[in-house]
Amino acid sequence: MDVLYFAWVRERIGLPKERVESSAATVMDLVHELSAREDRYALAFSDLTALRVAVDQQLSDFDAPLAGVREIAFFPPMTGG
Amino acid sequence: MDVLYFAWVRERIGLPKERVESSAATVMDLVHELSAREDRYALAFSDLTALRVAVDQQLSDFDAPLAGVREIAFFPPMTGG
Amino acid sequence: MSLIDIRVQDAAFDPGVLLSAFTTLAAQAGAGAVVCFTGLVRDLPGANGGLSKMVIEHYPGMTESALQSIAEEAATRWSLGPVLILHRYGALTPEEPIMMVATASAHRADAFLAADFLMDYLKSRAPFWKKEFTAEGATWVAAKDSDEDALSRWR
Amino acid sequence: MSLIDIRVQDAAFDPGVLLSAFTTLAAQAGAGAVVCFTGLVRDLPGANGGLSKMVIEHYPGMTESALQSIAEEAATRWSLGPVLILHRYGALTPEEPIMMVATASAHRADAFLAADFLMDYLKSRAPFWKKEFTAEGATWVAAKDSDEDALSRWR
Repeated sequence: MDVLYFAWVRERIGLPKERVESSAATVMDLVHELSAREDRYALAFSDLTALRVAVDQQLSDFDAPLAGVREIAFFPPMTGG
Repeated sequence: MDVLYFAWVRERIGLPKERVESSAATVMDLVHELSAREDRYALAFSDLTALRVAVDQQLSDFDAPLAGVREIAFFPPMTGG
Repeated sequence: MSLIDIRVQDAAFDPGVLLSAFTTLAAQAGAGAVVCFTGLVRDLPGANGGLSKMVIEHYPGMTESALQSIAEEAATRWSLGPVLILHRYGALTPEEPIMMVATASAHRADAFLAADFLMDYLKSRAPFWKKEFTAEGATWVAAKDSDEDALSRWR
Repeated sequence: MSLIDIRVQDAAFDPGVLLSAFTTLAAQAGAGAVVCFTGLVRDLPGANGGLSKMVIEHYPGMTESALQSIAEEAATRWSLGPVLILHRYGALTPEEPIMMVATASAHRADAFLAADFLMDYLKSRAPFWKKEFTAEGATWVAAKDSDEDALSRWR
């Protein structure tokens, strides 16, 4: 699936988008998988209360299942308006 | 003092403004004085709950004193906006 | 800072032209939020042939001071940048703008509350009266109890 | 009837030009009330030399659908004429308009509530992020708890 990062999450991880092959069952499983990869991921995901997640472009939760999902995005709380 | 009429009050009384010499102590006294003059006044003032009054261009009450007042206006509730 | 602009006029106006100028002024005053309300003449679908015109009567002299007082009251309740109130009188046709209020503030809550307040007070406290003309005749628009009730929100 | 117009753009815009066109559309749809909110970039008086620019990042694809959903939700809650939401992304300077919402309805209460609702949801549910640049560096604007709390008004 495609994993997207925005705002400071993008800056900490160092890229806006990547293709990830994963058999993670939920968003949280994917977060653990990525955090185990490299420090920059662990740092970006260190405080999940400061993060939001969208699954296939819909705001979602960290316990959302990933079966059939094509795109997942991590970002801080929105500040538009 | 000058007495002004607006909207349907003006139409019932048949004029927008007139000079009235009166020793009425309050707005209510003036209303009684005018109503006693002619039917068109009595008709216009028949339901005071449907009327508003401004004394020297400030919204006021029917028991307001008239000493020193230069202009008094009678009209229905406002419908601007 | 509070810059109050009150206009009572016969002439038609374009709300957009006013908003462009107001937004520039608000931005220069450091505002982050601008709220603008525009009232339009609605047609009367029930009446034969609809509304041919609306005529607005007002009380020259008192109108301007009443609008000024309402704007000043808003400026004491909320932290505002510029405030604009424009209201037409005379003959209007359906779909024409009747009036507009615009407020500006650092944050959106103050600008929204102030505009809402201005509208509620303007409706029941500014000396304007509307008369509607149709093929069947002319009728003075009656004040609504709900307009008077709306003022209780602000006490 | 509900005509929803969603725009996400890099280009600057004049709120007045949009309001003119929106008001015409609203009038034709029979609206009597138009409410318009504009957000402006505020300078940062505390920072050395102030704010040099603001950069807004967004999530293409999701942004448009999130704004569309928020507008549709408003149209189910209130009886609305046209609805417009415009939000910029990219680099902006102080005093520039960031975004605008406009709502129209037969009566003012619906138009005010819908605009207020759109702003509250847009703030916390549309994927935009602001970064402020000053002589001292760049900082991502932090979301306010009050913005999240504001949503509870609508539940």
